[in-house]
Parts: sequence; structure tokens; C-alpha cells
Amino acid sequence: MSVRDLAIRYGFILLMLGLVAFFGLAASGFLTLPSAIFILQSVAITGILALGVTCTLVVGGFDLSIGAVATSALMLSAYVMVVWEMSALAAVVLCLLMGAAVGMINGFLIVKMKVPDLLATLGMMFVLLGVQRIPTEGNSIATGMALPDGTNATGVFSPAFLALGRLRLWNVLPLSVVFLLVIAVLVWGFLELTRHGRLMYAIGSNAQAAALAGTNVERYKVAAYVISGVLASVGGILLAARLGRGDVASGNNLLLDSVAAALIGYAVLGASKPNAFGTAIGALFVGILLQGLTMLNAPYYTQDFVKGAVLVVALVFTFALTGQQIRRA
Amino acid sequence: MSVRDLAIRYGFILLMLGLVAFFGLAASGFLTLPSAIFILQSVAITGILALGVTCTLVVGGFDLSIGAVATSALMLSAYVMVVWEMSALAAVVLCLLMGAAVGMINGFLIVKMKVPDLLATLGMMFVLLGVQRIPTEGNSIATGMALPDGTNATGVFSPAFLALGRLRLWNVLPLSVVFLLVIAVLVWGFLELTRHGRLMYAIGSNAQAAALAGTNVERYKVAAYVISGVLASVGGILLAARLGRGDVASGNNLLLDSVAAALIGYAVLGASKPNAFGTAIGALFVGILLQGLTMLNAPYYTQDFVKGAVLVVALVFTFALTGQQIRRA
Amino acid sequence: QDRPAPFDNPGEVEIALVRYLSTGDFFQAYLSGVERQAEALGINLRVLDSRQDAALQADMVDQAIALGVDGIVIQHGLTESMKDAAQRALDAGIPVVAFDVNVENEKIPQIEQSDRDLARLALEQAIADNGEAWTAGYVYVPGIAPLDRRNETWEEFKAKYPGIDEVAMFGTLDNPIANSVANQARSVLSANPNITVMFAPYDEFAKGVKIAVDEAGMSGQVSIYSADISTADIAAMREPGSAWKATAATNPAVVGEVSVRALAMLMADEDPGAQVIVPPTLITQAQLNDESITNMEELAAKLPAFAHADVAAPDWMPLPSAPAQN
Amino acid sequence: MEGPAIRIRDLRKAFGPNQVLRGIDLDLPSGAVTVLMGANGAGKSTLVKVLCGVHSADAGTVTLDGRPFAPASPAQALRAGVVTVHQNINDGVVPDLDVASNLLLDQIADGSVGVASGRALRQRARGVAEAVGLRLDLGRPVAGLPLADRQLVAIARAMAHKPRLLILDEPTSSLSAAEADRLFALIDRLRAQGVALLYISHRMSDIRRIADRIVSMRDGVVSGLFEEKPLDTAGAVRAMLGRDLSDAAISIPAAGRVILSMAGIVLRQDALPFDLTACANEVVAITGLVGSGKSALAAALFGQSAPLAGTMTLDGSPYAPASPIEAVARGVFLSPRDRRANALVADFDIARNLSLPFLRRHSWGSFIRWRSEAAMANRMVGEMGVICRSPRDGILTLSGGNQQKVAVGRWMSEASRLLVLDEPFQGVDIQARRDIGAKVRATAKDRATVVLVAELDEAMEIADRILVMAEHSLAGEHRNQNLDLSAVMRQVTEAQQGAAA
Ligand SMILES: Nc1ncnc2c1ncn2[C@@H]1O[C@H](COP(=O)(O)OP(=O)(O)OP(=O)(O)O)[C@@H](O)[C@H]1O
Ligand SMILES: Nc1ncnc2c1ncn2[C@@H]1O[C@H](COP(=O)(O)OP(=O)(O)OP(=O)(O)O)[C@@H](O)[C@H]1O
Ligand SMILES: O[C@@H]1[C@H](O)[C@H](O)CO[C@H]1O
Ligand SMILES: [Mg+2]
Ligand SMILES: [Mg+2]
Repeated sequence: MSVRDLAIRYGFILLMLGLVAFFGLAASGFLTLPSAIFILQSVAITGILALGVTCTLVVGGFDLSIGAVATSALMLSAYVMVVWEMSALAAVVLCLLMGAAVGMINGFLIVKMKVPDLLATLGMMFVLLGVQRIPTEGNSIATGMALPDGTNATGVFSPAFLALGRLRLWNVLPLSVVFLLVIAVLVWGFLELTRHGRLMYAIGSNAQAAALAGTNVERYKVAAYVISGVLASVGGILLAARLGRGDVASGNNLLLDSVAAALIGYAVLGASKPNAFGTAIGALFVGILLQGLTMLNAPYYTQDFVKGAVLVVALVFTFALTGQQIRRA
Repeated sequence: MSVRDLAIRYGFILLMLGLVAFFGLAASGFLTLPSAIFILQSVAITGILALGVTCTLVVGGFDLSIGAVATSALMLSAYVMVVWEMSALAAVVLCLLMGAAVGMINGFLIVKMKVPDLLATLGMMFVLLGVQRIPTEGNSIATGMALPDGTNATGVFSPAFLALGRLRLWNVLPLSVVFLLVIAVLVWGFLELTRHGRLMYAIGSNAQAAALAGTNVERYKVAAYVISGVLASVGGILLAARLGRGDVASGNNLLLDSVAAALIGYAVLGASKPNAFGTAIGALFVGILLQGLTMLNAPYYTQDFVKGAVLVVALVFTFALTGQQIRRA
Repeated sequence: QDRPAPFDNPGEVEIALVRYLSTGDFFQAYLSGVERQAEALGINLRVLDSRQDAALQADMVDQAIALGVDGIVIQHGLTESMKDAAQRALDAGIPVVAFDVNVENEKIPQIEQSDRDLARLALEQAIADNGEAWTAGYVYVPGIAPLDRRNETWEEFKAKYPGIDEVAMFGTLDNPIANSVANQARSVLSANPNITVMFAPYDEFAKGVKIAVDEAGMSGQVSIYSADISTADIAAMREPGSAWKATAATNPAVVGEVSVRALAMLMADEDPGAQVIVPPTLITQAQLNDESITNMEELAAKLPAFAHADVAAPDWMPLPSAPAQN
Repeated sequence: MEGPAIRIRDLRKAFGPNQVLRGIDLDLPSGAVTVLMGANGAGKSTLVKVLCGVHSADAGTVTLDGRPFAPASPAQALRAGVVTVHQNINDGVVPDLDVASNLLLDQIADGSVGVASGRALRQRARGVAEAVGLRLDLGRPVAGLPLADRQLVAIARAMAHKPRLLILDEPTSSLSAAEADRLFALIDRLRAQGVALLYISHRMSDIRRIADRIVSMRDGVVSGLFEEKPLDTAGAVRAMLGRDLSDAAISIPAAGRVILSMAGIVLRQDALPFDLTACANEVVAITGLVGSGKSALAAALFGQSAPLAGTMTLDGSPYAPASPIEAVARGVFLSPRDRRANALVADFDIARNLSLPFLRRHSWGSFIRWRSEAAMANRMVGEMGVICRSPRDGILTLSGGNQQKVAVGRWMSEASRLLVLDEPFQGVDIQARRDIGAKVRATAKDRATVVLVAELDEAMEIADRILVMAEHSLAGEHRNQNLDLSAVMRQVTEAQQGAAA
């Protein structure tokens, strides 16, 4: 392998290690276990969303609705527990079903109705932003909130539900980090090791050829949006468990940060295409950057700048070196 | 022309006219000149940004940095006038140069460094979000603000500058609406009537073939990003003139709303591709919807829902009928 | 009951609430207060929500003028963009009051919660609990008028008590605010494990800090002082071992009621005064626990200042039937 | 003017470690058609791309009419009068634009045509189209045109240029005889006007028809020059291969039992119904003009679009597939034409392209068995004679002919009941064509094989039986022995004339 090939393959990872070394020297306490766990925990939610969007990128699509799906799951879980006073399990199941249903509808719009992916999922995003606010007339959901009938809501976030976002295994490892890691491994395995993942990549590269090779293109595309919807709702569930209430929020930042992670993934290991490992590294990269900068007491506005600048430099480095145009994005 | 063809071509416009009729009946005062002007004014800034992003869509690209360019222009113009105490002209010129420079850098990253468009402009977005806050350490810019050297800023937004966003011709027509209309006509003419526009469409459809026919693909791609950057900075200037203050929060929704307008444009007249006329109609459509709902006293959270639902229905209608996959987005 | 015109024929009266900020407990409760007072007066309310788009907010004032409303409450916004719009409303003969935004117009009464008092009360409690010397983290996003005012008080306190060592300042309004602030606070705490006081003078900030303190297992060591209160905040403050020690607050619903009452007085040609100030109260964790208060309703029952404020309440003014709550 | 129009000396070009052009010396005289022959991957297209400004040479000189010529971009080459019709047809057209804009694309690019008035543009485009006898709705987007029309659009545009040097890289690969004849007439005219022409083709019939001289290329160098009339085409093939061409003599075996039978099939509204049977151990070629319905037949067999009427049986049981998925499940495989659009996954390597339809076979549950996939890939690369460094090479690093071998080989890796090959020799060199043909025949024992080709030569090299298709119906049937060529050609064109009359 030439130096150039090495740079393409490992440049991004080296850059990340360099960052870790720098922060380790500059900020005492950065290179500690708690700090590492913070980083993972802080990127758990965007990381899970990013893995979902990766699946839609793989089939040549895109999902702009993930942020809204996540905040819808946040509101739904709170509504189920606080207003309907149902159990944690019911909340989780309903959220997952909601995510799957949104994915199905997205897939249906794109595959059957031929609506372009960006458009369909943008429309879905707006719909969800509205829908999630209608039951509470735009209000956040918390125990004791006034209900339209004049009474107060008496349900609570069950401890089991809160544990999803707060429990630490062996008092160290937060459950949300475990979810991130497990989901990352599952998505990676699915995309890289199974024939389904292989066919999804084929569809993303040349859907016509995949169809003529006997692939059920429509079913796989819908599946990708369902995966994306379900993972976004998992993200929303974790968010709800962390916040302990149903906060009205647009989810725009979740969307942008997850998309950033998934796109940074293109540059990891010189893949030049969407891939689960890269996405996970991309999310981690953003987390390390933000944790390091915050520990160095950098004001919040410099964080966006550094995030962007490092992103651009890393990308130039990778793509200028590979010198190849990628198929999409 | 068959009924189906007619539906494809005029379905969206009919839908819009239907909306206008509905609101006209339901909300007294909707079918009045002030109301019409309000609608135009409310979409002027997003419309201008959407026209810019349309140009990048035409060459097969995408520009996620437009919202950040607009808020950067907002902050820059405020800084130039309030802190440096320079003239309105200087503020406008510097903003336009900034927009052009950002477009050049985006184009350079995409064309020369081969960074995928979404990635390059996403990175640029983060960079600008940070950069615009650094000179004032995250504070918004207003006359009398404390400067780092301990003195207070004494410059003011000049009346000439404020007039850009606030003056009404013949006491009726806001200048910002005039800008929108003029820019819409210019961009439309450029894309539809000049050979440059035609070549940009050629590049978006098959860059390789365009290059082999002697088109300077790189130059046109860069030009598209420069147009997008400049138009985004025009939007930022108008926003600054309306606000009279350098405040960043107001630009939060610019990106998504302009992208929505540009994408809705795909459905107008059955174009199934980015086009300036469609973009203008798309922006208008969103404006009409929101104005109508506001006049009907619909709560804000229902507006997102209706916006999304109408968007989805309109799109399904158009794309399911044309039954054709479009080339991108 | 004799009411002055136009409230003698209330069905005909319409007012508009033009909002800049709308998400979060505070704004939710504020809106409920506005609605309740409007209902008590029997007038129609139109809510125009610009969701942090200042240019749109100015347009919405014009829209309200065009719709022919009889009065306007401006809730938050930027001085520069609202100044002219508010003047246009006055020019059209429509009375205006403004909450938490200075529109630089002496004809427009300012409704305020006295942000300096809010910050002062919370910080005095911090001094009382922790002495005059501590290591502090501070949550602040500049450019938001009430936060800027609270910041001035914080600066004064730091000057007065040199023992206060501010080792970190952070903050963000990224949605959901509590989640984003929690991520920042986690990093701050790991970089500065010696922090003992967090000053987070906005309840969404305080919620985020609390999440981080809990996650870092530092709730025994760190104390949080904040502004604002809601039912959810009460629950968070009362969690066993909660680090959230005290908050200074008004009842936002009361502030909403007061805003409408001040406007109603103007519409009836009475003068509510150039500044209508709703005084804040300090609420401590101990107090909530001692009196087992679980929601705003109970808080209002125990603290009369929370039920309603005796400001802008002339004799003829109908008050909402039940005490304000959320 | 003295001397050749184009003089190429010691031209070299490498892609990374891959030396593609190793010192080309070549003259292209005015008023003559120089045919360039070479095996797949010899470097023909690369040479073309250097001449037309896509690639820059690593070393060597090119002169055009005595002046140094080193275009930095296609635009510069066009301005100097070097006009190219590229091998990849989709490099020649822009699908989203209408036919008129496509016909004038280079003139729009160099500024000689503005587009302010749609009418003036149409007028001018009509002129360009008529010069090559192209009759198309000028306002229609090219996206809806069949491959042949796209190729004609690209050719028409090049012809409109009044070129100094015209390069045609396999221009007839998707054209049928009638259109090719029109093209040859145009070439004759340009030759008479003194234009230098460089013509690349694997079709011997083309070469015999128009070559003034033949240059053979092998492994990046010129390996033979043939100028003496009559041209020694056999020698040229020998020079390009470095050995003799293997024999393609066909001995027709006895057909097995019937596998496919079609009865009363109607492919298009106004088409006549037809019957067709194909037996085991039999290779049936169906030939006919472009647009005569061959691919429509393939589409019916492969479940892409059901015939309007008629019944099909496969191995005696009814066969009416609703999708390619069902077709594959019944053992009916189709290798489609236009490999870039319909067969190849650009992001995948050779092995992954080969395994695409039969991934389940190489899986354990859902998990891919890498060893099994690699073993199959190695076997197919060997059997099909794909020239590559390893099955892990990216598919696009292969030359066109080798890509075609992968596209066809994919469907030969598993046993099938019916194998349909639609234009399997597109862009394939003459030796590779025989190799693929031999391979298809050698494995044909237990299945029926249907090959759809527009070129009669190709049909004769592979088939036991040749059917003629015209007007979306069958117009004739011949045993591939002592074939009456003129009768076949009559059937190919007669129906059309009938329809025109
Ligand atoms: N852009 C490229 N990058 C890397 N290798 C290339 C590139 N283009 C061509 N090659 C390699 O150069 C060699 C010659 O390719 P070329 O396309 O010139 O062959 P050709 O003679 O035109 O073949 P065919 O008859 O199949 O069209 C092949 O080995 C091919 O893999
Ligand atoms: N303009 C077109 N757009 C899309 N598909 C087309 C178009 N023309 C033809 N097809 C499809 O391609 C297939 C082949 O068409 P047709 O039967 O006319 O060609 P053919 O005789 O096989 O010609 P060729 O010799 O080029 O293969 C059919 O299935 C048809 O549906
Ligand atoms: O006064 C209010 C509240 O107290 C809250 O802190 C948020 O914004 C301010 O304007
Ligand atoms: Mg070639
Ligand atoms: Mg065919």
C-alpha cells in the first residue's frame, strides 16, 4: 500500500486519534473512563439515528424525518405514561410501532407513489412536527399537567422507563451506550455480512440492475425506511427516558447532527459510501470534539466552528486523495 | 392532452387556487391587497434563498449552507454598520462578497476537492454558524452593545439600509417583495432562456456527456454555488434590514423552508425537476397556507401539520400521476 | 356588574397575543394565563406565534392590525424589530402592552418579572447555603433580554463576592434545550470536578444541568440555583437527593393574566403605569418538601403571591375564577 | 496539403501502475477511413480519449495538420475540429434535455447557439437531424428514447460539426443494418470532403464495408498496419490477437425435449400472433432490426411485462411470470442488453457482480458465505476468460468487453431451464465473442438457450436455429446450415417495407 492509500484508509482515524491525544494533553481528565463514557452517552441518541439514516443512504435514499420521528416518540411515550397511565412496556412498544409505521408510509410514498425521497420525508417531517403537538395543544407533557377536561394528569414516567436512559450497568456503563453499541453492531452486521445488506447496496448503486437480477427492490427500499423510522423512535425513547418528560422540540438538531455523522462516515476507511462502521466513528468523532472543546472551556459558538472546520478538513483530505466522485450525496 | 396530463401539469396550481378560494370564503380579509402583500412579504426571504438552492439542484448539487450564509450576512451587515460604523453600501457590498466567497469555497470543495455536495455544504454550514458568533462572542449586535475593549458600540443601522427591508413603494409594495419578484424573474430567465441555464441542466442530468460536448462543467458548478451563496446573502441582508439588529435566532428555519419551497417546485407544471417558476410557486404556496391558517386562528402547531399534509398530498398527486422517477432529490 | 367600554359588550372585543418564544414550560403557563384572563373578560383571543422569527413577528403585528384587533400583547422579541411595528399599532389606534421586550415606547407599558430580583433571590440563597466562596459553573446564552438582565446581577455578585470562582460558562438554545445543555454540563463537570454550585437562571437550563449532575453521580456535591418554576420543575427539585436546591420565580400564568389585565386597562382608557412588575418569590427545595407541594396548584395554595398578583387589578376587572395553575 | 492530418508519435498513457498505451505511432490521413482494431482492453478508447481531450498523455506528441495538438479539455479538441462519438452511448446524450438541445449541445456549449428562442433552436436542430435522416420529435426528452435513437442523436451531433478528424468508437454497437447503412453513407460523404476518420469496431461487416486502411492494436502498441487493397482482414485480426482466431464452425446437435413453448403470443397491439418453441441442448438465435421486438420478447419471458395475448409453458407446465423474481425462481434467466444500465453494479467488484442474482446460494441463512462466493467468482472468471488481476477488482476497471463477460457470466454460474441472452456480444471483441459463444454452446445441454442479436453474423456464430423477428412477430425460421443469407435479409427488412407501403 502506498502512503497515499494509507492516508485514504486511515487518515480520518489518525485525525481522530490525534484529537484524542491533543485533548488528553490539554484537558486533564479527558483520558479517563468517565470521560469516555460521557462521550459515548452524549452521542448515543444521534448515533442511533445516524445508523438508521445510513440504511436509507445505502439504498440511495434519504430520510429527513428522523428528527421529527424521534421527538414524536418522545411525546408519544410521555403521553402514554402520563396521560393514559400505561406501562413502560406499552410506551416502548407503541413508540416502536409508530416509528415502523412512519417508515412504512415514507417507503410507500417513495416506492409506490414515486415521490422523491427528500420531498416525501420532508413532508413527513412537517406532518409529525404538527401531529406530535396536537394532543397537548403544543404543551409539554409532565405529571400534573392540566388536561383539557380540567383535571390534572396523574400518570408518571415509570422507573423502568427512566432506567432506559439512566441506568448504569455495574454502576459504570449507561444503558443508552449499550443500546448504541448493540445497534451499531447489528446494523453493521446486517449491512456488511448478510445478503440483505448486500442487496441494499446493490439497489443504491444500480436499482435497475438489482431488479433485473431478481431483487425485490421495493421491499428492500421500504425496509430501509422502516429501519430508519424504528431506530429514530428508539432514539426518541432514550431521549424521553433521559429528560423524564415530553418536551416539545423540533428535532432539527438531532437531524443535522445525525446526518453529519452518517456523512462523515463516508470518509472513514476510505469507504466513499454510506457504511455503519463509518457512521459510528462519525458520531464518536463529533462527540469527542464537543467533549474536548467543552472541557477546554471553549464557548459554545466556537464548537460549531471547530466542528465544521475539522469536518471540512477531514473530508478534503479523504476525498481529494481518493480523487473519486462518489455516487451520491 | 388527456385528463391525466392536465392533472399532472395543472394539478398543483389548481390545488393552490382551491386553497385561495377556500381561505377567501372562510376568512374575511384573506382576499385583500394587504393580505396578498403580507403573503409575498412573508415568503420573500425564503423565496430568494430557495431560488438560490434551485440553481444548485439544477446542476445536480445541493446547498445546505444557505441558512447559515443568510444569518452570517445578517451578522456581518450589523457588525459593519454598528461596530465599524461604515455605510449601508459598504455593508451590502461586503455581504454580497461574503456570499460569493462562500459559494466559491463550496464550489471549490465540491469540484476540485471532490467532497460530496451535502457533506461540503454541511461542513460549511457549521463553520459559518460558529464564525458568525465569534466576533461578538455570541452576543447579538445592537447599538450600544459593549465591545471587548470596554467601550460601547455607537454605530447605527443606517436608514437607507433599514429601508431595504421596510420601505414600501407607494406605501403599499414592500421593497423586499420587489427584490423577490425581480430575482425570481432573473433566475427563471437565466435557467430557461440562456444557454448557460441550459448547460446547467445538462450538467445536472449527465455531467459526463455535458463535459464531452465541450461544457466547462467545473465552472458552471462553481457558478451555481456562487449564485446560491449570493442569493442567500441577499436574503440575509433583507433579514437584517427587517430586524434592525444582528440576531441569529431568526434564521433558524430558513434552510428547511427554502428547501421545501424548491422541492415543491418539482411538482409544479409536472416539471419533475428543479425549476425557478416552480420554486417561486412553492414559496408562495407555503405563504398562502400559513397566512390562511393564521387568519383562521389555527394554532401554530396545526400549521406544521397542515403544511406537511398538503405537501404530501400534492406530491403524491403529482408524482403518482406522472409515474416517473425523477433524477434526484 | 358595571364594566367600562368596550368590556360592556365583550363578545365584540378581540385581542392578539404576538409571541416570539413559545416552547418550554414557562411559555406554556404564560399562555394559559393569557387565555384565562381573556376568558374572564369574555373577549376573543388570537394567538400569533412566530417561533423565534423576529421578522415574522413584526409581520404578525401588521397582520393583527389588518385583522382589526382591539389590543395587542407582544410577548418577547427584539427591540429593533418590534419598535416600529408596535408604533404602527399605536398609529392605528390599537393599544399595546409588551412582556419581556423593550419596545422603547412610553405609551406601551412594560410587563416584567423583575429579572434582577429573580437572579438576586436565587444567588442570595446560594450564598446562604454555600457561604461566600465557591467554585461555580454558569449557564448563559447572551442576547436574550431577560437572560442578559439576569447576567448583570450575576456579574455584580461576582464582583461583590470575590470568593466566587466561575470556572466554566456554557449554554445553548439547541432544541431540546435540556438535552443539549445536559451534554455540555456533562463535559463541564468532568473537566471541573470541583464545581459545587451551578447557576442556571432559566429552568430549561437547570433541568439540563440536573440531568448531567445525576448522570455524573455528583448530586451530593453540586447545588443548582435557577429561575422559573413549573410542575415538572417541582418534581425534579423534590426527587430524593436532588441537586436543584432553589429557584426564584413568578407564576408565569399570573404574568400572563397581568399582561392581559394591563392591556384591558389601556383599552378602557385607564393607565396601568409604564412598568407593570410581577414580583418574584424564592422557592427552596426544603420548602417544597416541608409542605409536600407537588404541583403549581398546591404551590399557589401555599404561596398566595403565586395564586395571583394584585397588579393591574382595578375594581371592575373580572379575575379568573380558579387560581392560576399549570 | 502534404502529410497526414494527424500524426501520433510514441504516445504513452498509464492509469496508476497499469500501462495502457505503451508508445503508439500512428498517422491518420485526410479523406480516408482508418479502422482501428484491437481486443477488449487493448487501449483503443483510451487513445480516443487522449485525442479528444478527456485524458492527457503521459508522453509523446500529437500533431494536427502539422501543428502540435494537446487539448486540455473536450472543448478545446472540439474547437480544433476533433469530434468524437464515444463508445459509451450515455456519454453522448443528456437524458433530461429534449432532442433539440441534445443535437445542439456542443454548439450551446461553445456559444454559437443561444437558446433564447425555442423556435430558432428547433429549426437549427431540425437541420442537424435531417442531415442524418433522423426523424424524431425534437421536443421529447432523450430519456424516453431507445438506445439506438440515442446513439443516432450523438452521431448526428458529431456529423453537424464539419470536423477535421472524426472519431467513431463502436458507433454501430446498437444500430441495426438499415441505420448502419445510413451512417456509412454519411461517412462516405465526409471522406469525400477530405475529413480524416478514425473508426473503431469489432464488427467485421462494418470493417469490410468502410475501411480504407486497418490498424491493429495489441497491448497498447500498434501491432499491424494494412493499407494494400484488398485489405487483409484476416491478417489484421491475427495482428490484433497475436495468434489465429479460433474456429467458429457449428455442428448442430440433436435437440432434446421441448422446454419452452409459446403459443399465440402477441407482443404489441397491432402485431401478429406467433408461436415459438425452444428445446434442451438447442441454441436459438433471434435476429431482427432494432425495435423489431426482440427485447419485448425477452421482457415477456422474464416477467417484466406480460404479452398481450398467448400462453407460455415451461417444461410442460404453464408459465406466466409476474416479475423477474418469479422468472428466476422457475429457472428462466435473462442477461439484459445495455450492461451499464441494466446489469452492472458500479460500486461492486467483479465477484459481487457475479454473485448478485444467486446470493442466497452463497449464504448460510442470511449470512453471506465469503468462501463460497469467492470460489464461484474464481471459477467464473476462469470459465468466461475475464481479464483482470483478481475477482476483487472494481467492475469499472475492466474494459467494456470484459465487463460484458461478467454480465453474461453471472447467469451461467447456475444451471437454468431457459437462458435468454439479449445482445450478449455488445462491445465484445471478436475472439471474446467466440469464447462466449463456445461457452454458451458447451453448457447448453440441459437447458434451452435463446440469443437475441441484431447482427446476423453473430447469430450465425452461435445458433443452431435462427429465427427472424419483424414487427414484433416472427417472420421466418432457418436452420443454421448453408444459410440462405439473402432470404434471411429479405425477411428482416420485408415486413418493414410491407408496413411502410
Ligand atoms: N479511467 C481509467 N482508470 C483506470 N483504468 C482504466 C481507465 N480507463 C481505461 N482503463 C484501463 O485501460 C485499459 C484499456 O481500456 P480501453 O477502454 O482503452 O480499452 P478498449 O481497447 O477500448 O477496449 P474495448 O474494446 O473493450 O472497448 C483497460 O485495462 C482498462 O481497464
Ligand atoms: N422509449 C422507450 N422507453 C423505455 N422502454 C422502452 C422504450 N422503447 C422500448 N422500450 C422497452 O424496451 C424493450 C424493447 O423494445 P423493442 O421490442 O422495441 O426493441 P428490440 O426489438 O428488442 O430492439 P433491440 O434490437 O434494440 O433490442 C421493450 O420491453 C420496451 O418496453
Ligand atoms: O422571563 C422569561 C422566563 O423567566 C424564562 O427564563 C425564559 O425567558 C424569559 O423571558
Ligand atoms: Mg473501448
Ligand atoms: Mg434487443
